[in-house]
Amino acid sequence: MSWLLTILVFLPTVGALAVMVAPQGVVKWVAAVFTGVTFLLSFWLYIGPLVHMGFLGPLNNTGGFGTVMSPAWMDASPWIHFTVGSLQLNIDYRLGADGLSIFMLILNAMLSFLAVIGSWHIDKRPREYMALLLILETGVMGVFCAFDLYLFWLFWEVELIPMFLLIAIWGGRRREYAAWKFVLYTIFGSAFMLGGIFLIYFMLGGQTGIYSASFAFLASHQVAGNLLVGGAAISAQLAIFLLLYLGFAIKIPMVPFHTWLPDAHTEAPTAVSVLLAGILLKMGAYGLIRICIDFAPAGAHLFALPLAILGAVNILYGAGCSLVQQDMKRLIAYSSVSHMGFVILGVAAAVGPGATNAAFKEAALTGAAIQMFSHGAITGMLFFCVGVLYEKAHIRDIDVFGGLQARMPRLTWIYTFAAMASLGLPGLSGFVAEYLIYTSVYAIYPAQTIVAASAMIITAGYLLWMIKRSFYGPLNPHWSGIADASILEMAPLVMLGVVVLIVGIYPGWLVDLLRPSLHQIIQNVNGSVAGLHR
Amino acid sequence: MDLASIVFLVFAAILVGSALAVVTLRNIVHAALFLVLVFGAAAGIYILLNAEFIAIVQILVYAGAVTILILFSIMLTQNPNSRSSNPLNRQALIAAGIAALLCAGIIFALSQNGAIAGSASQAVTANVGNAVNIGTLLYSPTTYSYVLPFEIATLVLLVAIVGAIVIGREEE
Amino acid sequence: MLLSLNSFLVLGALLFCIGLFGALSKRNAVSVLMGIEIMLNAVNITLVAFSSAFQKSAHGARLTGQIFAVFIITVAAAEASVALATIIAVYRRRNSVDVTDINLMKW
Amino acid sequence: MSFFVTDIWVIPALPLLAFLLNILVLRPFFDLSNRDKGHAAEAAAAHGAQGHGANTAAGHDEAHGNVGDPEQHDIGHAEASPDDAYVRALDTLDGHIDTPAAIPRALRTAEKTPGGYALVQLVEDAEQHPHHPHGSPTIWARINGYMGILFMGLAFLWSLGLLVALMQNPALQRGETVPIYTWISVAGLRYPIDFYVDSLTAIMLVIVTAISLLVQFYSQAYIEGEEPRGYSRFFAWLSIFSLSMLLLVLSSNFLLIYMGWELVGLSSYLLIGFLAKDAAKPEAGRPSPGAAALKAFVVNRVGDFGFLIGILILFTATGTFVFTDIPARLGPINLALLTVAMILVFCGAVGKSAQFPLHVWLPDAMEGPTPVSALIHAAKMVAAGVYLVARTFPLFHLAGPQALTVVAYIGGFTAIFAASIALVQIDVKRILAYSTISQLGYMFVGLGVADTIGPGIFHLMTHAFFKALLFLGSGGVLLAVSMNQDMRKMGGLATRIPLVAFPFLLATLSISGFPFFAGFFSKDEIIAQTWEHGDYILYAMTLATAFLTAFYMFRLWFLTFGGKGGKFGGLWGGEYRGTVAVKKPDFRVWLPLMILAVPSVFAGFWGWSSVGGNFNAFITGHPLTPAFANPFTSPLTIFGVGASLLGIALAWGMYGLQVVPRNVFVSNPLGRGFATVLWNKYYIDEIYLAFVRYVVMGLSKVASFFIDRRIIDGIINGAGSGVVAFGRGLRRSESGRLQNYGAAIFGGTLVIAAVFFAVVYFGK
Repeated sequence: MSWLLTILVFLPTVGALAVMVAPQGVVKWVAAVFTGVTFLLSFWLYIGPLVHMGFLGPLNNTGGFGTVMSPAWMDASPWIHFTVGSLQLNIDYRLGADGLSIFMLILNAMLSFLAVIGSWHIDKRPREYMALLLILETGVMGVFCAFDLYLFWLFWEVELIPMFLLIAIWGGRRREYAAWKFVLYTIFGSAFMLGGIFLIYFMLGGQTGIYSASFAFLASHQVAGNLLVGGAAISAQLAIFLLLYLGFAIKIPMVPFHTWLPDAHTEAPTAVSVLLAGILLKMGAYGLIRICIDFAPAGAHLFALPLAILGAVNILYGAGCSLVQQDMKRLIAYSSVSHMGFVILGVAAAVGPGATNAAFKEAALTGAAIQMFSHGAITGMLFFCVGVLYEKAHIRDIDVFGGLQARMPRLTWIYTFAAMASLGLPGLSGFVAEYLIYTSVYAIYPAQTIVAASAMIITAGYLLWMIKRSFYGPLNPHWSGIADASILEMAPLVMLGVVVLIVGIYPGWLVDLLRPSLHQIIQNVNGSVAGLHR
Repeated sequence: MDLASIVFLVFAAILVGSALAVVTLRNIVHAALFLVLVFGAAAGIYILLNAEFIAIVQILVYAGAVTILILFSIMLTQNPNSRSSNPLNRQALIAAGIAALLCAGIIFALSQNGAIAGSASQAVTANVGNAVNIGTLLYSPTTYSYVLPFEIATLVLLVAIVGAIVIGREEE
Repeated sequence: MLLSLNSFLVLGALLFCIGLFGALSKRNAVSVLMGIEIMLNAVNITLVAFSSAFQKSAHGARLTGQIFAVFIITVAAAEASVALATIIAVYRRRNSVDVTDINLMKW
Repeated sequence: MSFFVTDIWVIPALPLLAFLLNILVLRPFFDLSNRDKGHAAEAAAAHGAQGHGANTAAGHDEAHGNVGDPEQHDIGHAEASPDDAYVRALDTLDGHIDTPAAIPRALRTAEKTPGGYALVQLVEDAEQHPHHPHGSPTIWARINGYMGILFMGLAFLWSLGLLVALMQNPALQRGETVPIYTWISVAGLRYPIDFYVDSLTAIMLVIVTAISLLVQFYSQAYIEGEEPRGYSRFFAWLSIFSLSMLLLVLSSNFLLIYMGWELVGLSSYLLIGFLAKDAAKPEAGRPSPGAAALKAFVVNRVGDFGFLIGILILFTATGTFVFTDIPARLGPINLALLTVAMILVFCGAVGKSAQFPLHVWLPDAMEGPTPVSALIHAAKMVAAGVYLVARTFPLFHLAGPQALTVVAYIGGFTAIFAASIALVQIDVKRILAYSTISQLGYMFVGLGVADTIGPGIFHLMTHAFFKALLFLGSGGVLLAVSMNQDMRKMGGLATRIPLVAFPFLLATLSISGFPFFAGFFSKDEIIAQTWEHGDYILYAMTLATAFLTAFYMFRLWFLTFGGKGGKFGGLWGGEYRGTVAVKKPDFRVWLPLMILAVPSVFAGFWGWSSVGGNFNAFITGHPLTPAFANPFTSPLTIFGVGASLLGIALAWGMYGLQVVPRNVFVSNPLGRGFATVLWNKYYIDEIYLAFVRYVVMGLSKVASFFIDRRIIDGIINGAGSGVVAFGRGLRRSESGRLQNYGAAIFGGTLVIAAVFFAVVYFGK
């Protein structure tokens, strides 16, 4: 079974090849089958360890789904090893999945499947479209289960190409601008990221004598010492953290590196928007948790306060911008900026000061991780909703609608459901993450939490105002012939809705899944923070 | 000053003068004629350097064949509308500057370079049996020779001939 | 010492630069070709001069310079024929041999 | 322990089950499929009918202003009545949050259609006007309704059983935690979903389930008359409303209470916006239901924000959410911090219970169907705030005295503030809305000044009954007069719909504090408490409010049910000013009213020691001192009763007997000005609107359109176009001419040579 991760990563690529050679009529079916099979297989990531541990056994005692050191799933083989003089470059093909990875992998498999379903109406070069979607899935899968830093970076870049093409070919009016902006922003960040990877790899290699980029090694060894930058000595870990973080911050995205997001979201086709918001943003958040703060905890600690401030600013700024958008997709894109701020805030608290607050820190990190998952599902729903509307009306401006509830009751209620989930209604997954983050971050950064929490008013305002302007009031006669969402269109929405509901009502299973991974990270952080203050 | 030096000076003067004429004259036919003079004077220089084989080849190929080619193409491409058949372009001044600087640079380098300074003042001396030696060096199948490059050169010539015919022929 | 190597090298340099000026500054393609021929001759003079200056060595006669000159003359002949054929082809198509009108060497 | 306590989860599970069955089983499989088929026929029928029926024509008139009705002129203008000031204010009234902006925006697309928006709007109005309902609910929709009623009835029985069990076993009254499950548990922090049962819970459960049951029963008739196509959806929303309120009431900790809190917000959002197709009616000062729902949710969120911060302070200080654990774990917490936390928690109550300054959502919430108003006002939403303060009362006690002082003064100020606004309103439901705000103020005064939660909760209970009655009664009136809410087109309805009027009168007496009615006991107890605790400012406020309450409630009564020519000096029946034929409501309307009339009259006796009432002892374990337990032992009661009787008398004199001229207060400029301010609700809506529109939206626009578009994108695009410009400049060097390239090659050679020379010669 150790091949499962490799299969999960490359099955979509095989699917892409199959799509390229399949007869025209069955292209969508082939894509749906491959993503569907990947989706079903991805469940085994979760169920397999459970079966192994005795079904639904006590997860805490058996180590659960493992940590980055000893993940529940591992698939590794040597790859590139060469030595030139004192320069050693050891890159391994190393895939792994612990709790933190597993649920992102499942989310990715699910959203990719739903994206194929939600793209059923695409009639512009469907073959290439589906193939690119499948390659995108491979890239993202790879990012979430690469356990070698170079491999991670490789997959990180692989994902760019299909995304660029998907936006640039199937996008809206300004698709080329948006696609270029997306790619240039990301490449700008990943250049710094690569610098950070080299820095941590060679510094750690020089200090320990072992040149390895495997996650287990990086998580168990810390870079020490200072780095001379322009004559000033700064902590090497801080430098590593900042370099890596810049790459992730653009992806998350963090203000002020967020302006690619509204453009990319607005121009991308519906399913791509879903993937973009549901998965690609999470790559940044995942990298922040998995790599930045685990491999450079002392650096992260030194940057915790700015990080918390940036997180709070993100939340409020994104919410404010959402309030004045005319385009539904743009509004949701800005709401993504706002919601991803919670991840930043949670992570900031997790690496923040206060040795006695370990419990709150772990809760904050758990909240950040759950926010990744929940935002993926909720924003996916919102984009699908807009997609349904756009398919029928060919316009997304909020103001041109009005009173659609009379003609589209199904869409109205599922849209309201998604909006409520997004604004953090209890019983739905958004609330779980936000409440965890509020209640834990407040112990560490009260002022930032208050600023962040004030956004909950604005969030309710912009989402419900959008609903009100589109769906309430007398029916705008222009739309009197509009049809309600079909069963095919409702399917992804309902599926995501069920996920949102389950996580919202009983988030315990998700927390159990995450606990060992996050616990290890928190221990790492606390250990090196203690070292820093000694 | 011996006779050889005088002969060198004369040939050198003819060379430089006619080369200047080639690049400055407005009439391209005149320029082509001066080019013949350049080729001939160059052959003289070769003889002065005891390279009589090269000199003969120079006369044969350059003064004979290339000049004729050039004159033919001048004839074939003569544009009756152009008043001046051999005008300068806009970057002539820049080209002149570059050429002058390059020349000055080379001469400066020659005067400065100590590595060949010793042999630079060395006299060029007679070399008997030059053509025989060249023939040996070019064609000898047994000793060290340039047979392979020579064969390649023939191939180049062949390709050039074919190419010239293909490029230059009238299109149907 | 007038017949020293340096004299020939200076002569070669002068000729080369004159040819270069011609190749860079002429509008007429045939003129450019003539400049290039002058440059080739200058190089030949230099090579032959070196050949003569260093002909006596431990390893016997050194005629490499002259062999090079032979090859250069060969290739120059080939070049001239192809170049002139090209000029004629261009002329046929454009009715002009002005190289400033030909600006196709770009992406 | 009684199984009523250990299996308390049954109570919230019942409405949850009803909701799930409704939306997952009955609605998708039966109701929707049936309705889709019937829809076209219904619409066609309605189209044919419109313009023929008398109701339609009259309804149209009402919706579009006072046109050509002499009687209306009579009351509206010719008489120069006190209403005059605000009638004219009404003419110049500019609208609500959505109106000035929304309509031009809608026009943006509608302009393209031939005939323009306005004309189409009229046709649409006629077609879809909910006041002219067409069709009737399908049988499956009705089954949804019956199911909701049945399940709520079971929940009510269970609650009643619980109450009885608690009454019989005083040991249980002091509280019992019933664990349900652990929501999250991280690193020792526990987020529990647990229930807590004590006598306060039991009382609230009974109130909530009883009112819900009656309202659901009543809704059958009402929704059939107002929006039959949303019949089962309405019952689904009602179920989820009950569910969230029950979760809130049952919660043992700040986590679950916050969840219930927000879910109540959701339910109110859905229910207030139930009549989603309605447009705003700026001429009546009414927003659209959608706007009202939005406003309710967002304003509540403002309060929730404070509530959340309060929870955060307490949680991070103690590490627990559980109410009963917090005091023990408080430890050396700063008293000031606790006080701040409790004031912040009270912020949530201010939002939900519509206290000043977050009261603005409640009057607009009247855009929901009337049963919803009854639920929100009597038992559910607004009671939540009072319940929250009562539930966390031990913490308020531990905190500094400032916390409860804030509670009391916010309550007192809101009471008189809202009562003053109610004086001049002409919309039946709005008067009742302001009276609710005012009465909630009383409850907070009660909680704030008394050392016990008894008086506040007592008033909460009595108020729940009589306010539910008043709202359901007003709903009966609206059904009778085809959804006209303007009192100027009513009058004399008592003789026309006596079965509605009679319980309504009892409730009016009760709220006015007429002796021996329920409201009298609970309200007087609070007024007396303020005096007893030496808080004379609050005493004056509450006493004045009692007078105002009696006045405006009887003004409402006389303008609606009584009037000129009625029996008993205009008290019962009289001249009817409307044009619509009055319809007699059926038993589904008047039966709940009659049932509610019983507790509205007699519930007060539970707090009257002379008849053995011991409400306070049941709730808190400590009986009240006799001075409070029996109002007739205190001389102060005279003032309370006097104030209310004076109010009743004044209203009778002005509107019933008409011996006091109506313009007695507004004949002078000062009075007129004051009336205009009152009519405009102290312009608070306008201030908030300006704040939102110019400050919040302004800053957001700066962020989005200036910082994002100009500065950040400017830098990005500037960097991009800089590179492009550089490349474009560089491209000029690529002329395509060989000679240029040759010059560059040799020039470059020269440069390299020069550099090499410089390095070799000057580098030494």
